[in-house]
Amino acid sequence: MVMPNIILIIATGLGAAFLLGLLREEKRLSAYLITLAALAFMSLISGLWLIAFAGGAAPIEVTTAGTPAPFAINFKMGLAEAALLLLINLTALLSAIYMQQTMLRLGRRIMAVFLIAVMAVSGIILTRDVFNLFVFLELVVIASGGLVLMSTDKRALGAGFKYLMVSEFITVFLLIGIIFAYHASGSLNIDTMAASDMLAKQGGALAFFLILIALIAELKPFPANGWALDIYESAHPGFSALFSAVFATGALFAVDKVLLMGGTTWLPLATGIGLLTFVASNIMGLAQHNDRRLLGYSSIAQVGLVLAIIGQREVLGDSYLFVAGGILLAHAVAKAGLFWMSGMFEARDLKDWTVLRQKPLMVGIFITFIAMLTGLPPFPGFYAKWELVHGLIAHNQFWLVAVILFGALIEVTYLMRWFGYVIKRDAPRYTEDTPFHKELVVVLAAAAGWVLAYVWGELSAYRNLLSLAEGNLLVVLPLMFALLFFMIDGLPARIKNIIAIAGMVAYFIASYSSYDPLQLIFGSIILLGGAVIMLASFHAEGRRTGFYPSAMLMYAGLALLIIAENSFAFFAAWEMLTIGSYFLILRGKASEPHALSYIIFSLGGAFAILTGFALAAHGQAPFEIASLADVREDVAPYVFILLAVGFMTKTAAIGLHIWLPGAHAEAETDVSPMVSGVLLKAGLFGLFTLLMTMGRQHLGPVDLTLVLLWIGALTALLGNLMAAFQEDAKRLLAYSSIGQMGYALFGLALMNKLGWLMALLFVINHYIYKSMLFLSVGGVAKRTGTRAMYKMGGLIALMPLSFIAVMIGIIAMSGVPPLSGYGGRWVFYNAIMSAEHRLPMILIFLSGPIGFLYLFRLVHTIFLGQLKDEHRRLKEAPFWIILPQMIYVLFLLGFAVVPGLALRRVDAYLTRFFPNEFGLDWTGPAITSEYGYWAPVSIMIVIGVIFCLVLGWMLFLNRNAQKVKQFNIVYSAERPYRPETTHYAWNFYAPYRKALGFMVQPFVTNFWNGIATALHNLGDFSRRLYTGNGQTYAFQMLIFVVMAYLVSRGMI
Amino acid sequence: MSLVTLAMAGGFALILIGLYGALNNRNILRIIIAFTLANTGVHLVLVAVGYMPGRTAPILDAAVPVDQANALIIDPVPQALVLTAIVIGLGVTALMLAYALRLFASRHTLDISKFTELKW
Amino acid sequence: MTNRLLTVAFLAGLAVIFIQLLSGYAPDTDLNLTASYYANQTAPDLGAQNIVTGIIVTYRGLDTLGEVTVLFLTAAIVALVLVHGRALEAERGPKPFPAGELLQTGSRLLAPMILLLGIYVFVNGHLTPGGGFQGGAIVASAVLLLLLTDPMRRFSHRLISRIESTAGLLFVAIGLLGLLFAGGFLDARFLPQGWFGALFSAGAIPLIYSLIGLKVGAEFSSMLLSLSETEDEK
Amino acid sequence: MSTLTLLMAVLAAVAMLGGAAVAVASKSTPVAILAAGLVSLMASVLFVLLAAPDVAMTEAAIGSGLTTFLFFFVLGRVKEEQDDD
Repeated sequence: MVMPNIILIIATGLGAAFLLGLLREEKRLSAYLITLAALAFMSLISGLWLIAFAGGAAPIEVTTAGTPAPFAINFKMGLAEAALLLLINLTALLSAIYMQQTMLRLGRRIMAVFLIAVMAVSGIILTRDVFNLFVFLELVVIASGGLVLMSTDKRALGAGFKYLMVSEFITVFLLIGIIFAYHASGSLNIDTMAASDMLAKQGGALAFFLILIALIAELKPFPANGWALDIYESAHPGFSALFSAVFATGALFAVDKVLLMGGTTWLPLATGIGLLTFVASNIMGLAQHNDRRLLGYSSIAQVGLVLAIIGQREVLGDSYLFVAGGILLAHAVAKAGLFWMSGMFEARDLKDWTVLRQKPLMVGIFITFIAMLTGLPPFPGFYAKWELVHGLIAHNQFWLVAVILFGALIEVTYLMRWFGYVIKRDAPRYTEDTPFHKELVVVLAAAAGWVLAYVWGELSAYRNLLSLAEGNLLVVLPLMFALLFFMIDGLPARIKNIIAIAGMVAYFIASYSSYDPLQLIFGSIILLGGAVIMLASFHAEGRRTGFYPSAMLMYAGLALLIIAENSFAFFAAWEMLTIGSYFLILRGKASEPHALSYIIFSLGGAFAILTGFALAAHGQAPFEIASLADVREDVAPYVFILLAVGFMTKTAAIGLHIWLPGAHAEAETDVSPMVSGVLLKAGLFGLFTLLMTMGRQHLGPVDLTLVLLWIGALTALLGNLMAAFQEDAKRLLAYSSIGQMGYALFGLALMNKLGWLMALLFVINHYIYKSMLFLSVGGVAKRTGTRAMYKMGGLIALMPLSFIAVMIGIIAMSGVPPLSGYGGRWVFYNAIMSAEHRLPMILIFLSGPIGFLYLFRLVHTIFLGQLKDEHRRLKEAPFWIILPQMIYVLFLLGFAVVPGLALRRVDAYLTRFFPNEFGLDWTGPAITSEYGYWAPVSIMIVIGVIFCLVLGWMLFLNRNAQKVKQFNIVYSAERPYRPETTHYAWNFYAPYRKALGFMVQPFVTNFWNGIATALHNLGDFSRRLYTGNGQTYAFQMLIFVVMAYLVSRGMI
Repeated sequence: MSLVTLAMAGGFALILIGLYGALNNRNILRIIIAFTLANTGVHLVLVAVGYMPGRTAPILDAAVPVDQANALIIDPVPQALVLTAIVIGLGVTALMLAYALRLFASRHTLDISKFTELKW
Repeated sequence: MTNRLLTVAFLAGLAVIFIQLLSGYAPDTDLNLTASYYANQTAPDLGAQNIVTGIIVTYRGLDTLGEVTVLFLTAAIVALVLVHGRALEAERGPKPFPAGELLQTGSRLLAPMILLLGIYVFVNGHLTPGGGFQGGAIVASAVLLLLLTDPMRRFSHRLISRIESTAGLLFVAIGLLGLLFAGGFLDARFLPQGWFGALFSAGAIPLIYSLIGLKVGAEFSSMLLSLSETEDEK
Repeated sequence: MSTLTLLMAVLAAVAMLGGAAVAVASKSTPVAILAAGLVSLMASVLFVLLAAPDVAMTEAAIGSGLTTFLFFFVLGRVKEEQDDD
């Protein structure tokens, strides 16, 4: 096949621009069509070459003037160049389509300017001549100066002028640099200069510095970037898309090219400037309310990150292009898409994006872009993030990783906060009428994002998350199943619910045989347990837009997590379940801030896991999860700490727990049990895996499992304590989950067989009674319209089934015989007896009775006591919410009688890890341990008999009692200021609070809030650097260059 | 002091004077003037770098036969670059002037510190 | 003033960089690799006497193409920026700003001569100093003269922009001809080299430089027109 | 290199820097524009001395010629407006 000459890209752009000048001013439509045709043709050429290079074609070199390279300007094109050219020209084409009205209004001149701008960026990518680079750069600057004026915002004028001022400075540095570099090397050709001894000469190194710093200045480095933010805020969104996605890409590539001349000496400077910009811009982004300015900060930050990566290209080696390209392309597509979206409505506050909710498709696209920017699977940034952290850690760049992850977390914060606004804030009444072509462009951008996701998956050395071509269908299906729900989201909720339940059950049946006992327990809870909870979802009517994709994404992640064979699959699954659950939690009425803190903590935890894996991999990524056992001794404790912290974020161990109560309590009725009963198990599964493989680890003299033991005990104690002081029933249950997870962690950290068995029992029990309690309390809350317990009371007669469920749940949970909780307790005490640490055990013992306190409060204040006047006509909770509760009741009874059903096999499985320890004897109806035996059936009978006797005796005593009508009591005439404070259920445990309240002071919450406020204030304060005065901006550019010079003096 | 050093030092001084003016004059027109000074300084430095004492302009004529050109002429490359740079500089200047007119039309002032409605 | 002091301080930092460059600089004694190639090859390869012209039009022709594009851009943007004013002025009719009759007649005599001089300069660009840019600037000054003496004289914007665009298109087309019939884009050797030193020599260089001259002249004129005719929005 | 050329160069450079100082410091904008034109003119003298006739021509035509006119055009516009106020 004859490939078109790449000069044609330049010639087409220029020729078309000149041609437009020949047209009459009135022929605007023809001019517009010529523009589009030229851009399409330029994209076509780039696309053809990209295909050729992807097929393995060798890079080509094109000379001009019929003269060989160093003497005339030459172009070079390889895979990277072709990909970027395609990005540039396609983005430009879409932007031109997007700006149809503006372009037709302003006429042929603006179209010519647009074409020249795109041509010039293509030239920056292609040229190998440093002065030619300057010419193209100037073209871009001048064209930007014109394109900025497309905006209807009058302020754009000032922004454009500031840009021109700053570019004058850049020009001075660049030209001086170029001429001295020419003098030192005798050439203007980048490759010839790179091969020369230029840097060895005094002037040569300095000249190189000036060239480099001038090009970096085009990347809007902190602090010399105020002008760019002003442009982002005021320019036409179609231009901002170009400015962010295309121009920055060109400048980045120029820096990459020029760095060739500098060898390795200058790479740290690029990394330093890039990182500073990344972190500073993100912090300042925290304080932004204007959407376009926020996107500007984010753009600058992302470009800074890529610059930092360019500086690490020696370290990253082969994966450099994969990493830098992944982040850059994802950023470009997403940022262009978001800028285009911002032009679909007038209002400019972040909260005004709620208007998107009028079109679910747009919400889906919005989250696609946000996910691309934050590097979530399956988008390129995810693969790039993985590679980046592994590459850096393999070369011991720990600080770099820490700073990058810190910056990324801040970016996640403001992007997810924004997403929260879109989903949760009040939608405006008016409707925006978006022209079709604008929507089309946005949709195409999102589609491009998914294509990129697929391509990056193919390019990655690991599994392509979006590909069906994978040997094991069981690994592929979950995500595909979840994605299916994105397509069928328009169906009625009930139909989707049937499909979801059927899918989960079918998947469980298919996987059943391949599970080991541990996986079986977790798998049953996730898939079967999840399906039971979903029965309650039949209650919902309508479409329930967004619920099923989110829920299925979470379940897909969970299902994949437990079968993950290597670190990559594990991490990918972890991120998937995190995103899915985040969307689920966000659905709650008042859940916006809680969902935000959930996602921040979760992604922070995920970063810890990623770093832990990278540290453990030691250049061998991905590795089998099982080989965590073979991690080198010098890094093992750190791997252990990082992974444990990551997993404990999910189990909400004390200190990392503040996201949980709000997230679980504010979630929808059927979501609370999902995120509590099922999702928390992901963290436990991680901890299980960690302890199974790595076992005991010591950091210096400290036994890390002992630390976990303490954390577990403290979490149990404080979680229970805080639960006891809640007024909100769902919050009470949420805090109780924290405590329960503390128990499980404690059991695991005991590092003996019984401890693990106890933890497993908690896995099962906690799922059952927490799901049950959340459902029944949720049903009550639905009927009463409140979750405050002091507003309830006496519901026993009206909602008997809910009462039974709560009662059974409480009996099971508090470890009172005869239900399974007692079995848990029994194993638990056996486990404790066999462990050697007595002090944390006291804490655990202490938390037992406290646990009973909050459970008692729950049943007492909701169902017993006096019925409220306004509740007299209440009905039982809806059928579909009751149904799963009754299933749980039956199961609890069954499990109480034959606990061995599941545990026996697990016990045998655990023997593998503790071969020398005495386990439990499962033969016969009683279970025997070293310390005694547990005979479930006998206990059941004994308790039953006692209960009947006591009940009979009480009935006998009360045989003469007189019935009193409930509402005939006359209260005092005085009406208290806050009526609820007089209710007995208010501040139920006031005496205990007096004694123990100091322990539930929100120290941890205050700590994290303090950090958040400090960062926010820092951002708000430091953004005042950008005074808006063009002269100040120019001066900042001067300061930047001089400071960079001082910093780099060692290199010159 | 040689001619080259003189020209180059003069060029650098001109750049510094120009940038100083651009940073300290509030009037937009004066800022643009200052930038043209700095540009002229840059051009001077560029040409000075290409100069070689004792040689002549890179034009082949009776005084410079083709076969001796290599030994007689100065480096032509910086001159070619400066030609380009001068024209580009003019382009930027013209653009800034057009901006100045529009800015003036919008606020009836040319004081740069009055155009700070975009910030932070 | 602290602000001024700070500026001086940081400019002093820049001065340090400059002083280092200056002190590290020593003029070459021999032409470097690139320059000596041009010194030796311009005449035999291109047949141009003025080596700078040879470089500008062919070896670094892409730069030059970019450069005329810069002017094209600037002219377009300046016209775009000031476009509102022009419409307004057309409504208001001619402004009373007459020049003396002597001046008017003089400039009408002078203008064609200046124009001619400009054309001479860019046509001879490959032989003597000067070329498209200088010639273009001279052409524009003729326009400027007419503008000064008779500010209301209607220049045809269309004519100017036609010249500008046609010249630009032809430039690109010649570049592509080089791609087809000679060694590459902007290779001027698809036309015969002719006698060294003659007007019609050096392949397409005089042609290209003339186009550049026309284009630059048209662009400068267009810019001057836009700036002189504009009236601000009221 | 003759002393005469060097002397001319020194004179041109001094005039150039002097002009630049005036262009930056002068209170009157027209004076500043003229001074900037002078700077360009002196620079083109230096270009001639540096054996760069092409550059000298260009600088003279564009730097001191066209640019100066552009400035005056704009200045005239701005002045007119200010008188209106």
